[in-house]
Amino acid sequence: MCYLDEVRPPDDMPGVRSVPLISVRDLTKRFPGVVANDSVSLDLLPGEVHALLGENGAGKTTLISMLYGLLQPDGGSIAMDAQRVTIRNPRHAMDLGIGLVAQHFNLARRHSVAENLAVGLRGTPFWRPTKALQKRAAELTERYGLEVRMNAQVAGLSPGERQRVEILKAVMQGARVLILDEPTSVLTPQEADALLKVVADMRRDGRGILFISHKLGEVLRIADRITVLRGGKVVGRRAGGGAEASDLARLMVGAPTATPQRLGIPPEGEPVLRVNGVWVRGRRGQALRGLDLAVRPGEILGVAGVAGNGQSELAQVLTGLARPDKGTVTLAGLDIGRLSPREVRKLGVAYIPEDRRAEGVAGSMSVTENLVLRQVRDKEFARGPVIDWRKAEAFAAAAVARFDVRTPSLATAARTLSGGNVQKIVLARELSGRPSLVVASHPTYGLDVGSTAMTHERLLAQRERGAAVVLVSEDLDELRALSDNIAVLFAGRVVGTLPISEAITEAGWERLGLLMGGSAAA
Amino acid sequence: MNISYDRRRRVGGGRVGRGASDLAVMARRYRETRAPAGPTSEVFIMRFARQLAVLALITVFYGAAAQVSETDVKACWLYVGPVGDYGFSYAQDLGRKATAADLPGITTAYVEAVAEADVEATVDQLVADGCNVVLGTSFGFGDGLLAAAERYPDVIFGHATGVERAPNLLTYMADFYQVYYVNGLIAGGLSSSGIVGYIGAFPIPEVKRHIDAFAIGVKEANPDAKVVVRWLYNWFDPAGAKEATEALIADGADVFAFTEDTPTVAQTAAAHGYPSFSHYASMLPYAPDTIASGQLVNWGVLTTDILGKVIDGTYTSTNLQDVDYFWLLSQGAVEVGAEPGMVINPAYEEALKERTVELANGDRLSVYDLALLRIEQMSSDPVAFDPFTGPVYDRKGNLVYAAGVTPSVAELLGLQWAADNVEGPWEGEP
Amino acid sequence: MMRLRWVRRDAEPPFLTFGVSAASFLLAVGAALVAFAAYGLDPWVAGATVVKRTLLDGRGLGEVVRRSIPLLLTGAGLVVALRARFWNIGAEGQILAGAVAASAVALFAPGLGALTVPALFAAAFVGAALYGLVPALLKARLGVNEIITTLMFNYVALYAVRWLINGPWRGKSVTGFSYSDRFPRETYLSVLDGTRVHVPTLVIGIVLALGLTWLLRYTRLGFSIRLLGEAPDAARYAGVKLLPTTLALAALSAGAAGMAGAGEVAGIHHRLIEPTSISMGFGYTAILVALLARGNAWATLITAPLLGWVLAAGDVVKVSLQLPFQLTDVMTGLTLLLLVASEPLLTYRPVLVRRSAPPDTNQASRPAPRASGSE
Amino acid sequence: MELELLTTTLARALAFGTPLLLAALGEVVAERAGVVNLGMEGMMMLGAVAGFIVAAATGSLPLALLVAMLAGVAVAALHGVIATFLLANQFVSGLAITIGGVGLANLLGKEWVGKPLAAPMLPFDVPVLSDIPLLGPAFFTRQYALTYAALVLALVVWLVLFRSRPGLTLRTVGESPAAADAAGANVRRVRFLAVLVGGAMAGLAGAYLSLAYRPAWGENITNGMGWIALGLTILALWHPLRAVPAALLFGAFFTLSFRLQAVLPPELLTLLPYLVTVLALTLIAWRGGRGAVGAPEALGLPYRRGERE
Repeated sequence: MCYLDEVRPPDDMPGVRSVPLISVRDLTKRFPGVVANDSVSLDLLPGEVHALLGENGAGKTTLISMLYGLLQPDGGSIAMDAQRVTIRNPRHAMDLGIGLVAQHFNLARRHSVAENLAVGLRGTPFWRPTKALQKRAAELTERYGLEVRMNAQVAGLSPGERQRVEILKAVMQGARVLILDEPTSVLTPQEADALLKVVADMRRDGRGILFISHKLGEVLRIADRITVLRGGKVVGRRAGGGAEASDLARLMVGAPTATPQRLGIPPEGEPVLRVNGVWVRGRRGQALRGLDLAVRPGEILGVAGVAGNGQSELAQVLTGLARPDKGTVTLAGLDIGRLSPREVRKLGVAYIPEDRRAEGVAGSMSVTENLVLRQVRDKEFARGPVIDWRKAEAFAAAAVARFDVRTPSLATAARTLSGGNVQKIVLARELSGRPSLVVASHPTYGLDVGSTAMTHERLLAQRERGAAVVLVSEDLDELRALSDNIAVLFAGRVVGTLPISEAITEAGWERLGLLMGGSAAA
Repeated sequence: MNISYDRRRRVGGGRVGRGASDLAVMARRYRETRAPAGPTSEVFIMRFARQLAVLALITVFYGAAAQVSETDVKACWLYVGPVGDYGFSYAQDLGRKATAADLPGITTAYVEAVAEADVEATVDQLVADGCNVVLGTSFGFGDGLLAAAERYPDVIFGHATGVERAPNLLTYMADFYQVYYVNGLIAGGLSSSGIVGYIGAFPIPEVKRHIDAFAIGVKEANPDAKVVVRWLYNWFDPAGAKEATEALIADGADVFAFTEDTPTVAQTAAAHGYPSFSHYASMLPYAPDTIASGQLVNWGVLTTDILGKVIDGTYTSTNLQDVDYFWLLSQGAVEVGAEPGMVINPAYEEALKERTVELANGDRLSVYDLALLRIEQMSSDPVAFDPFTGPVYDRKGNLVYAAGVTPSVAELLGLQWAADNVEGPWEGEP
Repeated sequence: MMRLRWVRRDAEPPFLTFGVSAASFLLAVGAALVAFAAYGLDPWVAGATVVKRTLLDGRGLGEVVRRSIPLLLTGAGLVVALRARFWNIGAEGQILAGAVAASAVALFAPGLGALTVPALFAAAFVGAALYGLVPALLKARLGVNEIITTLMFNYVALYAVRWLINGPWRGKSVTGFSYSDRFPRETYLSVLDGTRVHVPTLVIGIVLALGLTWLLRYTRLGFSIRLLGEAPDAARYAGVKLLPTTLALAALSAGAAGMAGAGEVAGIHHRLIEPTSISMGFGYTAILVALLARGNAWATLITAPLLGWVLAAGDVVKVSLQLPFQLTDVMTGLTLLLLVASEPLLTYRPVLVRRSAPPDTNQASRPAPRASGSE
Repeated sequence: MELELLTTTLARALAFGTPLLLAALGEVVAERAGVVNLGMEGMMMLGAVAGFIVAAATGSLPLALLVAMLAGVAVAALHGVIATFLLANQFVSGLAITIGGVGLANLLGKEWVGKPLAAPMLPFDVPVLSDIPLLGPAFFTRQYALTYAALVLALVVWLVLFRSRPGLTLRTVGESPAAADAAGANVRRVRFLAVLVGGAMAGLAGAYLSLAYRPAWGENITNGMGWIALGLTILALWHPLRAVPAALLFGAFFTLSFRLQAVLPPELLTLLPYLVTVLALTLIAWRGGRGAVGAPEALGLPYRRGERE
């Protein structure tokens, strides 16, 4: 049965040149109370990068899930190579030639790279499946520049490396269609550039790439066609060349977003936080090697760097979660290096942790409990050893209102809330105590546009209040939009600090990249 | 006696005093008894005559009841382990079956795997179910049985291996020390390495008594031989028994006796071709060629006697304070043998006949003949020989029993010393 | 085509928890009746006997309660440990440790007068807590798996008690098995008339179950314990100190078990006896008490008597119905399997949905959507 | 003398350690797939009784071993369904299976107590190898065929887990079921099969006791060995080859606890094997740091697609 005979391409779908790899028609998926996908139609051609733009909740994930066999549609159809298919499960999707690189990597952390590649790979021999794939992996690695260490344990890899493993895995499994879900959100600019090059190479080889993102810049750079989703519906289609960023942004969010504006004058005065020559041992050896930095009140210090250069350990040493082997950390003249996380927090250090779902909240505990997670044992909420839950609830109710946490009730388990709302809980809790230092680790990672903007606003508000902010991020756009100064971390040391005035220049941009790559002296 | 569970009586109507039932049984009294602390036979005959007269009267009015009175007895046994442990509780259950066969009129029941803490509760249930004689068969049941006896003054209790008594709680014991002594003779006669292994459960007086008697026998047959003891700290530990046996074999032992509730030691010794002994029940099927002899118990002999006297009214729920059985070879409560009837395994007959021993009186006898002689001497009434008759020295050189002195039952029950040819740890040694 | 889909519930409806548990329990009772019939008994008469002997008879009921006491104390303590995902399999050994400590007071600290009984329990708590601290320390400091250490410590305690009663603490008046001497009278716990329900332990058990509920819910320590179990990373970040919290919860859990041990020796046996007679697997059964209580210390007030009743009913089956005693274990196992197999009904909600796609071979059920899509 | 002590201890450790090794290997397989099986003791008991009954009734050892494994598999299937398909609490399920399994085995075996096996599995000396000095008496003298089978199985389990495709899938299921699922593995089926394999090994371990080591049937024949095997799984760090020294270590101290009674107090020796196990694990943790004794990451966690673990 020829599919194309039955269904004409939608009129608003320009430039159909050949038989699509994937053809989605009127795909609909309902969940109780929501229509997550409402008659979504989409074509992906061989040798094309098709970008799928959309805010959180637009239905991108639902669509991917159906294409990858994780969810079954309630209506509509999917065709591959003009043959109607029912994608039963991920295995089936893979057999059909669909590969997915999800936002949350799906790798066994304690396995080696080779083992992760070999799992589920068709055609590997019964014995020593990892050995057999080495040659093919080397070929692909070379062809697409997907450099990975085959025998390294995944737990020791940077996010970029993990992503390369995922891509390699999909390609090795014969993916003609590669779905990349927010692929650059974990990458350094250099890594992102490299990724886009990989994508381009794959396009050249005739693979189809479905590129999910909300970063307009990279979409404009790479996409041949762009489909914008909002509220589960396709709200616009554009050709890659000639599309306007503002146009796409408007389609995506319904109204133009205001980029946050840094206010006021560069901060002055004595630094409130000083880190001098700090050495810290991390999980994988010496993570910080004589790190120095200083932050003034009212300053946002952006910390840039490729993942794994000591960012996590820096955040930990500032918040009492790690102790320096050497060197000092002083807050307003007080040495906090030896203090416990609790003591550090009580001195006015707020911490927005990297992994908000694992660290920032306790998933099965209620919104109230999570809102007082760190303070509940303080005098404020406790009489002696006993917690005053009535006070805590009052505090929680106020925080929920102030930070606009969307939750059915205060007793709801945090697990059931969206990422943005979870981050609101974390922010509400951390910023409510009028901190003198805010340490924020990747605070917008994985958040949608609205939540990202909200987070930025909150951080800027703290700066305005006079708090010192250490903002660790791998998103250079974010750092440039918020920071007063940007420090670049490499191999456990600050290898250079740029004032924002320099960082926003073309030369400064280049210098940042070089510093992050470790190839320029400060 | 409170009899609450008898359908026939309800049919017959009216409550019959216990005299009637006693008389009925007495009329066809089952067997002569030799309980050490029972009423004398004169008293017995007097009562018999008196009650016979009453019987004549009562039979007129309650003819039917007189015929069924033996069925009034419902005797219930409590076992510490499962019957399937093949050791102590298994032997107890053989005893129950023997008694049930001896006294076909009575009803018996048993409860396996009773924990010490559960004795009282179990007795509650049993009494509610009509048991009027309760026999607990583990030393550890003592406290529970005492409490239960106090709570149910009309029920007769018996405590096998126990020491504390009450007006309605008697104690009874079938002890192996004589048997172990004979086994020791055989072991000494069979050992060529001069090392005899003993795997003991716990270093408690009962086990120590048996080891000492065994060691005295070994020494008599083989003056240079020693008995090496290894402890399991468990009544039931087949893996431990196996490894302890293997450890003793590695240390040179070539004959084995044990106190553990499985045939494991015998099996392990057999796998190496070494002789061993049955414990409690015949373990011959597990090692037909290598079980030389053993300790066999007939608890049924005791319980038949006890229940017979309950039926005939000798024992009531008020006169048991001093009733204590400590029965040995002469009463038939215990037996030397690989299995009942096989005193010495024919496979070892020749070896034991070849080995001779010089007795104190200068006679030379083969170990085989000596063993049979000792059995005969200890089975006679009164006994003509006791292994513990002094002079007996412990391994520290102390004189335990002076020349000519035979220890009392109380002394035996509290025995702690180690015989002078015993090697190995000995907790609580004086 | 209609299809059953299992959707995760946000919260467990309490009435359902009760209903499902009751239903599976009734199912197990049904199975027991079938077993009675298979052994040639009239199932109704036999069932009635069990009920009468365990619930309608004062002494029988007393036995149910007596068995529930150690289960209650130990189970309530284990709830605390399990709440923090500390798999304390060592309650059996901790019961023994408590029994030893209580015995030490009873045997060697005469003349405490009115303080005797409190001293017994205090010593038991401390002794067992110290014993329980070792695995906790190894876990918090070195990451040594607590399942193996607590399990092995059960055996260590068992043989240690055997050594005590055969060696240094063997009673002077003891002739048969090895026991300690009998405790002095003033250490005997008072019992309910006509039963062996030792009241002080029972009261401690009830207070403990409620107190630990309160502790978990309303105190800083309780919050730390819960947080440690729910989200260890978040706990670290929230400033919960792993070592002291682990030590505290292990001490609470072990100490509770230890007091159960004190109750057994001072309330029932009145001396230190063979360890397998002090605790007949209470420490293991209490794990079930705690697991069935699903993280609620107060719920052990229900689950402990439930399992206490199962044990007592097993005795009736063994003694009065004269059925093989092993049947009790089979029935207990079956009851628990039914209870646990019904658990998904509590966590997931069955929903009938229309679907056109062929059945997915990989999954019997479909995932529930989260409140929103990806982050 | 010292050499004799060494070789005898090793030989006995091997004989005593065989059921522990077999059961631990079974647990390694199940736990590597992410399922904790606390029902080991019950499965061993049923294997022991089933094997014994078949051997006693038919006289065929191969058939007895097969049935013993099938008995283990049958109960394991129950655990597997509850733990992997119903996603219920696998700890309760395992405990329930131990309680019920022990009871059922004792019930089934009631009639077989006290009945010796006509043709048990006999120990034998391996020709040639048993003549090698030291190694011969330590490993090749008076051992059972099942002991060698257990050692070979350790190797096989290792090869399959770490050198084969299905093994890789199984380990992935235990480490990251989501990754395995995404790679097309049927997580539930893999876990279910792993639990079945564990049950078969437990059955075999039980059969070793009733057909070779004892050889006899008696109440509670396993006497807690299933629990020890669980401990050894952890001591072996979930590695089939390391299960061999772990089982040998425990076995060696168990046999030494009797051998050394002549020189050391027996009451201390009896608790030695248990204490040494704890000390060994502590030492490993001490030397290797906190992460050294890591369990499979998804151990004990039921998997449902689309849910966070």
